[in-house]
Amino acid sequence: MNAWEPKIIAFLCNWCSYGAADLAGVSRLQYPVNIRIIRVPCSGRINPKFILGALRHGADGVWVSGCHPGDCHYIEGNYYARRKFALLKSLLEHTGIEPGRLHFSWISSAEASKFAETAREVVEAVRAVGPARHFIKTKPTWDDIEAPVQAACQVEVG
Amino acid sequence: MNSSGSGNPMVGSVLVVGGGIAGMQSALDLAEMGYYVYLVEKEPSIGGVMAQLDKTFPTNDCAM
Amino acid sequence: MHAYTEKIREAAQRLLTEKKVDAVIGFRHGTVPMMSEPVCVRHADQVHQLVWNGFCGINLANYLAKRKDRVAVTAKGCDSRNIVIHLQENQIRRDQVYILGAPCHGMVDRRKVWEFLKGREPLQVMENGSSLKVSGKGFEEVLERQAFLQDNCRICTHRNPVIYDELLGDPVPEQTDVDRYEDVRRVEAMDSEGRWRYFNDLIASCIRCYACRNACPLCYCPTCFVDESRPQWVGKTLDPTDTRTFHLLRAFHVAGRCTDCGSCERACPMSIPVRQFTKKLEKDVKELYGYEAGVVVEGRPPLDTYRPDDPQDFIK
Amino acid sequence: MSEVEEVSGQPGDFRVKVRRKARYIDLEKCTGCGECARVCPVSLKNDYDMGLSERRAAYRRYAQAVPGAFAIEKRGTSPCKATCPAHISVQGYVALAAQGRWREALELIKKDNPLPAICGRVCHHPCESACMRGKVDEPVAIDFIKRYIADLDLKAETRFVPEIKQKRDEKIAVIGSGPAGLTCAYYLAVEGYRVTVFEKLPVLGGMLTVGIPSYRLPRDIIEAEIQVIRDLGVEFKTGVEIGKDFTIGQLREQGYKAFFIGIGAHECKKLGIEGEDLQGVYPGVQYLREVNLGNRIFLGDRVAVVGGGNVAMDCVRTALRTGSKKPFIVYRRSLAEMPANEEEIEECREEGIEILTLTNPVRVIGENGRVKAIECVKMELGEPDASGRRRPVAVKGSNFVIEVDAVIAAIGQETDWACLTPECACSLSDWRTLKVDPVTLQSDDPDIFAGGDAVTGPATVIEAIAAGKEAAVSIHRYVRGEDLRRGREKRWEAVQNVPTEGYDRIPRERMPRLRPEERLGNFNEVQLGFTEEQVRREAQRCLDCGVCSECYRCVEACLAGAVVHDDADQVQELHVGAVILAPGFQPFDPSVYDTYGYMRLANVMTAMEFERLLSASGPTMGHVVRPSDHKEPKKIAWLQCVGSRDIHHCDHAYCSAVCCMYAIKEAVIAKEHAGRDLETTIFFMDMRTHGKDFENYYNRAQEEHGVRFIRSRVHSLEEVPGSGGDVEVHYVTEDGQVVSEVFDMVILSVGLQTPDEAKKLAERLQVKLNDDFFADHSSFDPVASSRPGVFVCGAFQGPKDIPQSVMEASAAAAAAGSLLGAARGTLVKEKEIPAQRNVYGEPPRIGVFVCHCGINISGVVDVRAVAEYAKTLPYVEYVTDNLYTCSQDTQEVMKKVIREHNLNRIVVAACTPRTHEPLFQETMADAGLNKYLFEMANIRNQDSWVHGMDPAMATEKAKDLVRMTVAKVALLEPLPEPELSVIRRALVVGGGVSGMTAALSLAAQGYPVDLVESGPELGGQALKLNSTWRGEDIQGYVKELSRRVSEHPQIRVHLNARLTQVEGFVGNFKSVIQNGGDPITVEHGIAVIATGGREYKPDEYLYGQDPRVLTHLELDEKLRADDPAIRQARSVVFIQCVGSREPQRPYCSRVCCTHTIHSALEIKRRNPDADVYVLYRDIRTYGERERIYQEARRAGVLFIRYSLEDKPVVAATDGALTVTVTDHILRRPVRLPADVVTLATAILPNADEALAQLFKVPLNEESFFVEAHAKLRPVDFATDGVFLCGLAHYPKPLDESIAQAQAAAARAATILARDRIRFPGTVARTNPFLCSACGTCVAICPYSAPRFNERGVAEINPALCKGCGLCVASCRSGAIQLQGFDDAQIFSMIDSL
Repeated sequence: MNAWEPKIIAFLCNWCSYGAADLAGVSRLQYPVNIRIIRVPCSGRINPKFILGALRHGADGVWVSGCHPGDCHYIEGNYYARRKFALLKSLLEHTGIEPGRLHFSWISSAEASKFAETAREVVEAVRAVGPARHFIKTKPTWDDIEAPVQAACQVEVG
Repeated sequence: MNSSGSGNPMVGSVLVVGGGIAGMQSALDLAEMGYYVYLVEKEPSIGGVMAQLDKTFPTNDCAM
Repeated sequence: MHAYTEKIREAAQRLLTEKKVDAVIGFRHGTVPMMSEPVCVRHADQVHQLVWNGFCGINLANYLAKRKDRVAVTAKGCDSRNIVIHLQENQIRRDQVYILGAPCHGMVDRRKVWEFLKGREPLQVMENGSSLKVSGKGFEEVLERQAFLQDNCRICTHRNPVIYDELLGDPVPEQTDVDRYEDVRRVEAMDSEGRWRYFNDLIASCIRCYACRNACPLCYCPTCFVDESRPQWVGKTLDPTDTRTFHLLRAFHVAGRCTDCGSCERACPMSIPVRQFTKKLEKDVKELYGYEAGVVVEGRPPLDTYRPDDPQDFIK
Repeated sequence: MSEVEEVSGQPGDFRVKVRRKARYIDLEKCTGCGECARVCPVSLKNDYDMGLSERRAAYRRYAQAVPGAFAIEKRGTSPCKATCPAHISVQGYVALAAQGRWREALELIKKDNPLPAICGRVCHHPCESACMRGKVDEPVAIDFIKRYIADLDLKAETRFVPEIKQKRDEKIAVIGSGPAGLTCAYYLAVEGYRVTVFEKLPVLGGMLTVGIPSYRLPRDIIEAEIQVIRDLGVEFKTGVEIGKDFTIGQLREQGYKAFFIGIGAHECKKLGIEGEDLQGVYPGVQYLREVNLGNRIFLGDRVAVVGGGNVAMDCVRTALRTGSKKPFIVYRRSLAEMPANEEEIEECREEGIEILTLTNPVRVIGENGRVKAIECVKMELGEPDASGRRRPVAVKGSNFVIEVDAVIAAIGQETDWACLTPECACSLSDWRTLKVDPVTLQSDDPDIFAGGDAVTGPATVIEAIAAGKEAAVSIHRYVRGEDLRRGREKRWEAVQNVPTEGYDRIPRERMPRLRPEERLGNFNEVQLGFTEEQVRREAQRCLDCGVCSECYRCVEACLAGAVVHDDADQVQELHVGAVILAPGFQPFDPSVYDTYGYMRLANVMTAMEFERLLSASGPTMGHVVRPSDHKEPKKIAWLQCVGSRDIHHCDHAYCSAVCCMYAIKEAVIAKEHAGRDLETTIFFMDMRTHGKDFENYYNRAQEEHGVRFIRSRVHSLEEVPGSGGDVEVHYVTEDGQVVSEVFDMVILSVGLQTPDEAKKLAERLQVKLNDDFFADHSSFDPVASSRPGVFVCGAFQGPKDIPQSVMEASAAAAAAGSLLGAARGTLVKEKEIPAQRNVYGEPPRIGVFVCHCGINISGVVDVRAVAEYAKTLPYVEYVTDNLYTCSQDTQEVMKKVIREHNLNRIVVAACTPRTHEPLFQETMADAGLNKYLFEMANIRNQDSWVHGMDPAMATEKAKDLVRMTVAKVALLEPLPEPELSVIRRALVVGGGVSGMTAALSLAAQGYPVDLVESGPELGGQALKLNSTWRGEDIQGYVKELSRRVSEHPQIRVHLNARLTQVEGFVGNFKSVIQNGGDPITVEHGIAVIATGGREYKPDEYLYGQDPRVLTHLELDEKLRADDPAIRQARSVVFIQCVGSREPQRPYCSRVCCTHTIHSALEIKRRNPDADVYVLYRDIRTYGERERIYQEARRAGVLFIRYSLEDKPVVAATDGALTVTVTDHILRRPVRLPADVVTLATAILPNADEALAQLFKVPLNEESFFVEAHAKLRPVDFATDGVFLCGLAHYPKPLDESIAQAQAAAARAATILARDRIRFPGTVARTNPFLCSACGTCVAICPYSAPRFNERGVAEINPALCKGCGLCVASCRSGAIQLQGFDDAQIFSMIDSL
């Protein structure tokens, strides 16, 4: 496989940041391919387990994005989430997860250019930190060398 | 303005002219109240002037 | 410290005879020196078992969650704060618990004494005033009590109970010149690689026995996240990632609720300083939201509330 | 795209005529992909961005527009296309030429004209005379542009040859290879017929070759165009004369199915004068044919060419080139009437050729059989003849003789009909032209068609081409036996209202020509053709008359086939019960103020334009830069009241109510965009922030954001020369100095006015407008217009902000609902869905549908590879890929596939679920599957569209997204949609005007109401008010209202009653009312809270210590009682903002300014010479209330402004009451004697902690109830089923309370109207065994959905849960799962990556 490409899992809130991603698409704003988006109803839905789960599965970076405080479709979801993220990021980085891996942002559904810009920023930040070294339980099958092998045996098993 | 008084039967539909914030809101309310609504808008899409706004006071959340 | 023992017995006697409470939870001498063990006295005649000494480190609030009966409980500063949290988190009603407040002088860490004795086995440990008389086969040592306190007690700023029905003694002066986060700052000073190794070594000896979880009054969930099976996202093995996942999430779940009572470290068979996880969060909660766990009954734990202008400079 | 034309009938039964304008795009088919806009060559100012950016003729207003389909703006057929006989899309190819898209331009031309190179040289270009550019300066040089396009194709290595549609074996004969014949052959060949062209002459081209000299039309050009026709398989036979060598009958036997006669008119008309047959007299066409066939005959020096058309021009200039020194023109009419092209006449002059006008030959004088001279006569112009040209009349006795060597007659041609042998039944007209059907060009013989000069008499090349094309269409239909005439009667009218002002003059490009001297003695082409730059510049001059140029590029680009260019307006007749008008407003156009230089200064813009600059979807993507030099502004000023509160420039006396607030908002948001160092200043007269939370917003803007507020109305703006566009603002400070300050930009806060179309609409619908052009209405029925059954709301009813507009919209809905209560639900159709298949226990059988979305996905992602890959994924049973998965027919296919393959999970890999999930879920429901067994993979918006530069990786990503989605869908469970019955009764708390109005409105809609009033009587605060600011009597109104409420059969009134207990939730409340007697329990579906407010009793300004110091209500009471103290008062002082806008009560009570001025006018009316003073901080008579502020000033009321720091002092010194205040103009304290002091005190809410607790609804710090959303749900609470209106929400005048009460009734009716409420399935559910009863979920849920049940563990009420998942993430015990997004599903997505 040629050079390593950062693998980033993004949790986007359906009403604002996912909408911004869609609008970035409609406006054809290009940003790197390294991001896989998982849609959740609200940033309040993002449980610390998911972020730990993503890191454990070998993601090089995790990006969580929701509505600007005050914009939340469910009125207060992002306010509570903000405190969770603050404490979780502090704890993870305190225990050795490199600061460039975990990213949080508020992006409204009209800010397509901010979405594309932030996407580039996150990918570059994770690229700068390098491939995931710590806290990995399982390797992602994402365009990895073994992926074809695993897929092959998958087929045999049927 | 009692409704059942006049002779001819009442028609259970309403015409809303204008697809701005006011038009949309009354159309939505009427539809949920059980009336058939015709919404007439001169532009190719609804949204009116509010769709042109970036943020709106007093909450500063996005108009879109 | 002995004065409390009389007071406790007298109060227990009174409360039991007047049927104010169905039981009194306190300490009695343990079977091993320096390890007082919790006891639940239901009849006036067993009141004599109750004692109070420098080895009552266990957090009795742990025995209050989900009780249906009315109990009296002796409570140090940290215990009382945990009772406040139980009230906030609907684990017990205020009218169900009669709190005997015990202004605390700090509890002795038995491991430090063992370490000092370098293998010699202490048969009897007597406390008087600020010194400890440790005697065993062929030896007798007098130790300066203050030097052998548990780490959390050494830097404790809430020695007096924050909530009580009756005080077992007049309040002790609070320690004000202590730096609670000196160790956290030392770890913060390391680079992230160093911190990773530091915590790796810290939990390397963890055997996943969950003693820390069981000793903590805050962990009253019927099924802990480590036992979740659908999906079983964190493994039960000693794999370092699974172990670290357990410690990270346990610390996160007590964020803004932990009163730093030290029960977890006290219970850990491998004497792992697990408080390094929780104290970092306690420092963050203090700095970010100016909140201390269990001090005000009306307050809500920090993660159960918000302020529109919470700090968010880490968010793009 | 529609407009109401007419409304007739009466309330409850209206007939409405609605004109649906043509959208030219089929709404059903368009998927909003935007390809049409990308290829559209026409760009124009985008009014969505207030003209700051450009958009295409095919456009969508903005990316998130709903409906998302595109539209094409087409005013009609542009004049050039309508005038052109062949109706070529002229504007189309000119627009394409402007962008250098030559190949597409050529293909467009060849759709209607196969000989562009020829036409580019010889066409008489009627399009140019019709060109609207002619009205601005000169017409666009269309013909020369066409020539350039055609010439490019001639020089290209591979010529454009259209592909043949479908090989056919019928043979068609074309007689005559002139422009008509060639064209007919070309189009028949494209259709696939085997065409043979028979040409009498040895050369092809007819008049083109033998008529027109080669210096105008070089032979190689004609040959090149014919070559294309040969490449299409057409066979040419020259030297074959039909009628002599073959007859049409013989051709019929040879199998020719149809004939086209295009033999032109090659016979010259005779001069019809004596001596015409002398030697040296040549018919014009013969002469040209001889010369063009190569025989350069020399006619001698002096040649007289008789005639004024193009043939005459050709003859005289050909004679010049064959050596004649002095050829000249003899023409009987004047220069203006000469039919020849101007540039031909011009070129003639350049070549020194003399043109004798108003001269006509009468006799040719000959000498021994050879012409020697001609006798001519002078002419003058008489009456116009049939052709409209004035008839030339000979002047008696003006004969004169001119020596000549030869005479050429070029006065018209005729056709030689030798080809018509007897077996043809065709007949000739009396001008010896063939008689054919004008539309189908079919002659009397069904298989013979004809066109060109042979039919019309001598005409132009383009007309012949047009005829050839039409004939081809007829022949094509004739051979296939179809009706010839259907759909061909199109009348081409040119579009009328084409704006021609505002364009600056650009001269027309000059065609480079050979110098006159280079032209002598040779036939080289005179016109050398435009250069590319010339063509592009010339093409830019086009005014895009039809807007859409009908270049049909969008038709090719749209794979969904959604473009319908012949779409037409339709007028529909609707039968409705009520009409609601909400046409909104248009911002005021400040160009009327020349002192603000709005049109002159680049950096002076309106607030709407600045709003677009701020928007992320705006012209600069939210990056604030100033128009003149794109510099980031450091200092911006806002000027308030532009187009409002001004009776000089724009007669808008009213205040537009919103500009102060939006100016502050723009200042604050601009700072957010541009960074802290941006300096923002607002110039204002009164800062009118009178809405809920508006005052806080104003204070925060001042204190936190540092917005500067200067109280001064700016007179004029000037540009600082050489500063790149800085604007200098001159203004007067409060202490009278004139100051000038320089800003980077100045924003004009423009007011609101009724749109012009709305004024016309109101006229058409007989709805009265007041003199501010807003809908006339009474304060007591604010949303009813002057015409019964027609209701109004929004800015059309009066200038207002969004929250007020939304309230009025719901109020209008209520008013319409009350009118049509009996007919509710009659026209609403309930869609019946097939029974749902139970999939429990079945292993997942997943169907994956991967979409191409035209080329939007497949253009980047290898869709087939993704589909193949999907087959390898676990539990996947069926995979396919579709061009458009969302199209109607694919939905039917999906339903069939679901049933056939017994699928129980569906994955669609296409666009975004935000827009298309409901559509696919409906399809699944129709196929009997639970709609929640569905998930979408977004491989368009979040993959192909954003990773265009890396297709390989984009395809890998698509595979990952599909794998993720399949992993999740396998774990999805069918979710029930819980239904709850609704108790169709209402409870209204509060018997003031708001409560009563809500109760009446609900009762009128048929819902019984329980009205709970804590006091002894109905009426509330209104009982203490005299009249509205418009002077309407409130006392009478309130009594009448109370009577109607107490007597209404459906309303049960409970006086002196309080609510003690409320249980249940939306649709199922059970409440206990306590009114002294035994408690009454009532069941109701909704509750309206209208607990109202009360007047603040102040403790300052000697209130309570001196009887002469009153509050407003006390003054009203005295006015009602006509208290002598008031009538004899010599001096009355009003003090504003008592208790309002102060630190401990930071809100504006909104009504006091209006009430003060209304009372002041009342006092002035009662005794005119009383002195009335108003001490104010800001006069906030917003909206149309501004008029009474003007009235007050005219009536002599004195207004003195004080500031919060220097409040007025009321003192009672030995019995006399005095008020001391610092006058803001004199800047010195003034002591006012006062017989009466009235304090405009604040309005406090009847805060009711208990009630708030009962319904679990929040109060803000000032104890006003907090609505769900300040703007979009102003009368709802976050907790469903509870609504809010009146003073309890925020202080407001009576008419706004009434509107809000009706709104609350409408919102409540949206729930009561249904007997069952269905809730989405994606709600949270607790597992009682895991719940540790810690109460976190109960504490944090904004909708109070989780509650402790009787077993002491948390339980979530599906009716209230909105599915946000906050509790799920906060639950440490993992006891709550969000259905549709539960932990297992999300982990499966993570682990599948």
